[in-house]
Amino acid sequence: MSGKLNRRDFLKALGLGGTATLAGCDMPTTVTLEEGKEDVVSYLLPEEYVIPGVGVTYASTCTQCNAGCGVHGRVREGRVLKVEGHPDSPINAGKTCQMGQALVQAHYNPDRIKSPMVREGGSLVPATWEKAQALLDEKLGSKANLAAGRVAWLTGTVSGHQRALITNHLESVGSNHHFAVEVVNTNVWSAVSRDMLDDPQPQISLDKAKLILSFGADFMGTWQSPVHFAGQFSRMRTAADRGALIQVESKMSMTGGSADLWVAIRPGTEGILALGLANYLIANGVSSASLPGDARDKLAAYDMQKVSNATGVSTATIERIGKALKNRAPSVVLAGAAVEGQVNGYEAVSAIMLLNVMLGNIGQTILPSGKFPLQQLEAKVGGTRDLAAFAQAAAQKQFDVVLVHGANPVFTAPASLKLDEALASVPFKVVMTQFPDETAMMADLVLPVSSTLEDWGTHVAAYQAGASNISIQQPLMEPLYDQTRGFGDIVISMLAMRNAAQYGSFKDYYGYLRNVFANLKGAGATASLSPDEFWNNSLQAGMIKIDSTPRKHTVKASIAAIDAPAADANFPLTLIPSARMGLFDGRHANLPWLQESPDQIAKVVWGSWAEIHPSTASKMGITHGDVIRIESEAGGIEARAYLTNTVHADAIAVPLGQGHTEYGRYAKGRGVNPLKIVKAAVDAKTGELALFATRVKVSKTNKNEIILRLGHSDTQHGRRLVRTVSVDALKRTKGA
Amino acid sequence: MVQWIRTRMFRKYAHGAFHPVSLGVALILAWSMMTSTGFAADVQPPGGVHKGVDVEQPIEFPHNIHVEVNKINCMYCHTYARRSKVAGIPPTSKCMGCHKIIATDKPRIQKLTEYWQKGESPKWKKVHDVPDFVHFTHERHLKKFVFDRDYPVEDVKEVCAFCHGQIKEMTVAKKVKPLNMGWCAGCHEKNGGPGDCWKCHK
Amino acid sequence: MKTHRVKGLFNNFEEAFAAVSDVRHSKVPGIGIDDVTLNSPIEHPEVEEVLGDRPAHIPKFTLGGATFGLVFGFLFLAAAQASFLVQPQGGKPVIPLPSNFVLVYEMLIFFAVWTTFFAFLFTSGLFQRRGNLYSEKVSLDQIGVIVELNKDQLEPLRKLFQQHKVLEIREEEIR
Amino acid sequence: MSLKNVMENWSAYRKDAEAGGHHTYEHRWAMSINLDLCIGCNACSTACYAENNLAVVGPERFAKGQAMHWMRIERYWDVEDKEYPDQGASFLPMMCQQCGAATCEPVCPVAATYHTPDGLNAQVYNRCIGSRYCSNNCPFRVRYFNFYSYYESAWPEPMHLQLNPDLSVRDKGVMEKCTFCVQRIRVAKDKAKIENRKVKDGEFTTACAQACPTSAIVFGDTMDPESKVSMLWKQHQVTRAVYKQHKEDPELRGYRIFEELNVDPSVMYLERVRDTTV
Amino acid sequence: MVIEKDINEQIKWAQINSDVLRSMENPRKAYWITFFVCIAMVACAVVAEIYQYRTGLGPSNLNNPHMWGMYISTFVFWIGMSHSGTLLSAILHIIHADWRKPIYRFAEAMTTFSLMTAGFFPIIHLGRVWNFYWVVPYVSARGVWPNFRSPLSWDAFAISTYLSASMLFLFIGMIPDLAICRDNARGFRKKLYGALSLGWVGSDKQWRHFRKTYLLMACFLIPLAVSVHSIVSSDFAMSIMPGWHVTSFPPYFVAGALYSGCAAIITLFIMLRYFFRFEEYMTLAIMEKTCKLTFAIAMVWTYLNLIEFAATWYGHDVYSKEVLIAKATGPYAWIFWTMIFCGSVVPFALAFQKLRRHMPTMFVVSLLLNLSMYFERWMIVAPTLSMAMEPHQFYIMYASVVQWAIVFGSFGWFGLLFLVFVKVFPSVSMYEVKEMVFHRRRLINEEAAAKFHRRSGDPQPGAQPA
Repeated sequence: MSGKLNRRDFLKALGLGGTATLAGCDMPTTVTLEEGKEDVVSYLLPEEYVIPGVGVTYASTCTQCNAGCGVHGRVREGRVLKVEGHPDSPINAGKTCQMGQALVQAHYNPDRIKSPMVREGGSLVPATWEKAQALLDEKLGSKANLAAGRVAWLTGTVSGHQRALITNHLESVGSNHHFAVEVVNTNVWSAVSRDMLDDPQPQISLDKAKLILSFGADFMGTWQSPVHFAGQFSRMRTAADRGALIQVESKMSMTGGSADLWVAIRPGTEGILALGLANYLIANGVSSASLPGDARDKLAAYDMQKVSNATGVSTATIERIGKALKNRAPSVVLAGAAVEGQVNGYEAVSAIMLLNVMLGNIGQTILPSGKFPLQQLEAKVGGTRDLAAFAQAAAQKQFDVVLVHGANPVFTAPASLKLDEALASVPFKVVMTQFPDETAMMADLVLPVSSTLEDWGTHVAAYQAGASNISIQQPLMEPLYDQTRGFGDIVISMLAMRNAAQYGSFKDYYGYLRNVFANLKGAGATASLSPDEFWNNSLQAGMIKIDSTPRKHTVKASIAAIDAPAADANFPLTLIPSARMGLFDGRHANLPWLQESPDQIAKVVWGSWAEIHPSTASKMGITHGDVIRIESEAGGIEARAYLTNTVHADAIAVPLGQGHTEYGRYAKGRGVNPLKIVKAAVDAKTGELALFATRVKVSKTNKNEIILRLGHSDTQHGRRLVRTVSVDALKRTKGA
Repeated sequence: MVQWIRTRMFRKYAHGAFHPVSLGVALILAWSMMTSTGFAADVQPPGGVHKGVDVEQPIEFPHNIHVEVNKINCMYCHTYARRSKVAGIPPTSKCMGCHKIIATDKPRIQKLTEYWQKGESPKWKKVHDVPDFVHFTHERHLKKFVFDRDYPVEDVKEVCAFCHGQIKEMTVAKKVKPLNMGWCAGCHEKNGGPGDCWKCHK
Repeated sequence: MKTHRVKGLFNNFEEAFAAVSDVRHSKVPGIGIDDVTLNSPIEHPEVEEVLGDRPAHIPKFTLGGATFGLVFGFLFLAAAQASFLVQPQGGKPVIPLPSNFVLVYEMLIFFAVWTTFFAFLFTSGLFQRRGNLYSEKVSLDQIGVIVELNKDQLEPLRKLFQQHKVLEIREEEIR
Repeated sequence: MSLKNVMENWSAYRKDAEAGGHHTYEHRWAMSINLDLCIGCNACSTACYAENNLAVVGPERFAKGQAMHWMRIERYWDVEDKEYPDQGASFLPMMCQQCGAATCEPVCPVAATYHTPDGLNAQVYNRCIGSRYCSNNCPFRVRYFNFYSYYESAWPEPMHLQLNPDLSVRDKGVMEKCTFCVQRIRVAKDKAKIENRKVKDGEFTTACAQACPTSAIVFGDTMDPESKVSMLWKQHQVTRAVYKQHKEDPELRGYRIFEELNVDPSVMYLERVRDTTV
Repeated sequence: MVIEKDINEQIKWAQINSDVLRSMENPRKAYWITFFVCIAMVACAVVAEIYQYRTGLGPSNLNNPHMWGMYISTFVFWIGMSHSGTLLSAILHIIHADWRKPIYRFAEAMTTFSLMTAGFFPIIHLGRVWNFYWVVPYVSARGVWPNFRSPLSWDAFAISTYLSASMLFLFIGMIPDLAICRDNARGFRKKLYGALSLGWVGSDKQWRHFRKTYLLMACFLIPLAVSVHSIVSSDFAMSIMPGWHVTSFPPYFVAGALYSGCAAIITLFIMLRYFFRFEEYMTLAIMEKTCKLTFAIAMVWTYLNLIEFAATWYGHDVYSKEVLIAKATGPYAWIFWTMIFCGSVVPFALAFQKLRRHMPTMFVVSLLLNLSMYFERWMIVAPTLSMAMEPHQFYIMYASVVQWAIVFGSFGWFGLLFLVFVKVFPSVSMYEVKEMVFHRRRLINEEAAAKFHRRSGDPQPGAQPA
């Protein structure tokens, strides 16, 4: 009898009227006592722990970025109301960022795709799952005539069993083309770490540092694991000997907003400054023992004056940074996206890592990470190299079928890669997504996937904060829509088409996970538990601790010369397509909370703007709010000029996130996407796109528009709302 | 005395009852009558009547039979009352617990069984509804009036009757108490409930 | 009792006053000043002096109203404030005198003004029928002197009026 | 509405604000915000949107200045007229300060905003008639007015399912503001009462404090001397109900904004620290 | 110097009656045009208000720091305008300045009507208009009361008291005239005036009570008027906002109120005089007196303005000082300087007799004074809202069509009431002009005076007749 029950009805709210509204909506009402107006539906069969009116908390994992924070979802009457940080998660320790808070909004988003869509006669039309399955079966099933290597997966950063399934699926179709694309990444940093330290994701311990020197690393906003680093930063600030932050960048990032010393640097010259600092340190008695023998000679070329000329940072400031680095140990020197995104990004990051080596930070604040034992679950970290590689491969008609999930390459790829054309040329494109994004609109088959809060999954963060973990994502509520499927369920069904023997037995992804967890069990220190106990414990904890073998850092430092980017009279400025906590790379532009939440530094909401230094602007007669045209060799965009001295005079910064041509009511047709005009230069060593190396020119249009921003004053008008003390006073009061 | 005032002072001008002074006196009297009502006692269920409307329910649940004839405790079915702000409608499984065997020939039970076999719950209509901006919790009220007083739990229906009236006499529940703010506030004052707006308004 | 009422209409105000004055000085035996009423288009404080001490009790009502407003106002406010379910306090007194002074002041005036008004309505002999003797000329530019008298006094009064250049004499019998 | 009430309140007619008026505070919720830790990341304000059913007003209404963010992060620059700033910005999380002597309370014509026995500034939405006087008299300008009925526009189906049923969705014409997450307080107090105990420190916290990645926000009960927040207030020698702090050590960082107005805010900020020696 | 009589004392009483009654009949075409223009204005406001009622206050463009906008400044403007009637009527009555008599009636009507206009604004500006009665202290089963501490609930008390008192004052003062109307009307009008005149026959008893009542009313009305505008000022002064929390606000508001009222009186004076050919009654001499009075008040207002600026400037409240600077230099500077110019410089035109006697000039001057007074209210409300304490929330407000429509509509509403009034009620007090003429004539007529004094042998009041 109860077997017939739909679990949806079963958990359905006891009267959704619990949503409180105040006294009617439109007309004045004083009579609010209603008898027999509201429906109450009781549970058919109650779960023991479900009490109407009392919230229940479940553990899961946030998927808003790739940091893999553990979350607690508050569920009441069958719906998720709020997401909080998981207190026991080693990554975020009970905290969340704003993107994590908006996780529920991605789930309840009104623009979610509610049924599969099939391209018919040029346009996408809603279809049934049967039809979608049939189509999939036709193209990818056992009867499909697939030559080797003709299927490609295009995803974002993907890890855990989803990654394993993708790998398995590729195997089953005889291909190995898994492109993982991610615009906001730290791949160059990883490459340098791997080459210099033999550790692609070294653990960074900011809380032990007395000084952070960050070259454009927005480590509390977009870099690796922001919430984790924010927690560490907090501990560093509150330590008895308060650590300081020096931020060197061309455009102030959110992290730069907390800097004790903020240094504006000419775009693309961070590596030169790093070498100059190394030179200064050696000249001032810091041992160069850990460096190659010729280091001293190589570095000698970077004398103070030369570095100052190249970087635009005054010699006094360089000396100041050098002194701080010398006097405050341990320190940590970080490199961010702006350093990585250059044609010589690898060399620049190497130079920065060199500082860490020289200062003895390796082993103190930069620690070896654990080697994750389950390689098939490890994160497949996305990058922009794959973006270019895919565009190239697709353009050469290498693929018959492309499966896209968790990525929106049509939005993020620079126009010069011509990825959209390449993708269009692929005969069959399947996009598994929640939202009607740009890529989905190009698809031949759109499969609506469940939201994070409805789906199963396991995640292994690329940056393993603290200990190695598998984070578990579990459904916190029944799916909102009948016609959506979990991503895992879809892949399992596709695998079953090819390999019924192995995968046909799994009813769904849940069944698969139960099965694998039974095997996974031995991996942890929970060997004595029964499979069911282990499963339940894991769900409750939201994660499984994995014993990993620690790596060992072996330093292999090398020094390469770095040249400043060549000046170009036609394109005098450098474009900075900066990502920020919030809209991130644009994937959260459909969340109204994040649209209305201002940029942390510029405080702009709901649109695009171009940050330009007042001195540069005045040369061109640009005033605040003027619509300016920014042109590179690859194209042009128009945005409102925002005059600020938090951007270097040689740069113009246009934040990422807006400029969607699809993607639902909150994102569509709002602002511009600076990635579109990025010139497709690459970092020679890693093949990652040099996103921050595009030269642009700026011209005025005769329009002026209001820049929407939160707050109407940049100064306190002498009101002393925020008071500032020097660190000496802090020390005198013993940290209080 | 009023007559005296009238004759002495308004002999010539008495044009009926409408005098500023007599109006004022009447107001003051009315005022003092209003303000001097009530002294805190242990438990005084609030008075007040409300002429409730008959609510059409999917199944006319006979409260009287369950409560009065079968002597079933309110909290047997409304089981969430002591654990949550809402008392809750019993899950259909609970109804079927008995009615798989008992009274299966009655049309109402057959209707219920029909629902059960369809795998649905009846859409009950809410009778005792408070506005959405009101936070009312059964849990705290039961704690105060039943458990803290060591009131026999078997007789809990008498406590429920404070606000729900004599449900044992009704078939389909009907609102017989006003459940408006003045009524709530009066009881709070008598029984030492919180007088803080934010306790009940959200 | 008086059986007749006589009204003389005068154009010349001085003459009308003189006539009243004559009545007052008992030029016509048996008619006292209390039997005389004056109808006039404007206000004549001087004439009313001649008419003698005819009191207007309105200030007493006003005083009463004001006192009531004061006392009732304060009691009302204090009672309301003290019995308010929730005390909007924040470290401030339950019954804040300064703000209550303002309100009591307003209520004092409010009640004073309304009592004055009602007292005026009820004490000044409004809401009466105008009577047959009423002449619309009175609202224009003529002054009427109305005397209540017995039949035997009619003639001397007519004479007196005519002496003072009366324009018109109207008479009526009371019952 | 009884004579007794009149008499009792009369006898309590005048006690000075310093003694807490005629309140016997059961709890006194307060905050401490360490500005040195605030990185301006907006996690708190987004958490507030999620917890408190705040409406997203959209760009047009935002442009008019009709936004509804109970918690906003103000960003100031200390020195202008430099080529580049030589240090970061000044971030200031600003929300209702739950003043002890709140200026919004006495001006509300219908007493929709009042002081609770917990020391909070209550805003009773269903009593509010929308005269907006409270907002005008708020030095912090942290009261937000529902200029529209946002129910349909801000929560298109199925977003309304996310609405927190523990508090109302405010309709047009109603003032609203930060409540220190009173719905959480209410639940915690109810739970403590049912278990016959006092509310424990850290048992619950506000949405903003819970989200804050750097733990800059500390929330708690100052009537509980053991609570983290009262320790902080004590450590920084910030006392309530004064308009000028008399600290033994004047360099202690705790301060309250607009304290000199004698509004007695319940939020203590710790001064931002800048290490100018690097 | 032209020395001129306030009124021609030889004017016939019948003439007075007929002149005034003539003004009440047969509206001309211009009247109807104005009337329908007013109706159109009101209609605009009604449409705007219905829209605002259904949508919320959003369409009015009010915003977070600037919550009140033109609604409250217009409210203060109308409340202020209402004070002139009280001034002319009550104060001048008490000090026996009988030149008030020909012009006080319309001034009093202005009081009542501007109050009736002003009363709308606190209600319109509410977010939940339908609950406006919650500010009235009525006995409710919920046990809730208004907050008696709030200046807004004082407003409710003060405005209702003032409105009822001024309506009563207007009505009582009109009773003898209504009797005149009754005596000259026919048909429906006769019934109407008959009911309204309450059976007035002009007997000495009625006159005696009338005089007492009128005097008592006047006595109460003066402190009431002062208190009302003080209370309105306390809407601002009782707050802690810089630029509002000003000790001198009550007198400043009262002075401003009298000022704007007098200016409006001059405007209406000229209009009535022109349209109804009231040259005989609304004489240039009275005009001059009114102008002089206005000039005096203008100077008082200027003085109080300067005092306020000085006190702020030399005081230690930095926030107030900044608001003051913002007023003079900020986005509202042009309004501020227009206000100063029109309010303190333009009134010097009133100091010159030539100009005083030149009606077109006076008309323009009075309009400028009114403008200045409107700007003054705006300058009181707006800068503090826009630029108070929290720099993050410094923001100005641009009024939307809705707001403008409602503000315009209030002028239409006032005009409408006034237009109806002049046709339904005598806009010049007939009986008082008669009194004025009578007393003047008697004073210059030595013979009559002597004749009267001869009779001073009459017994003293209180003595019994012999």
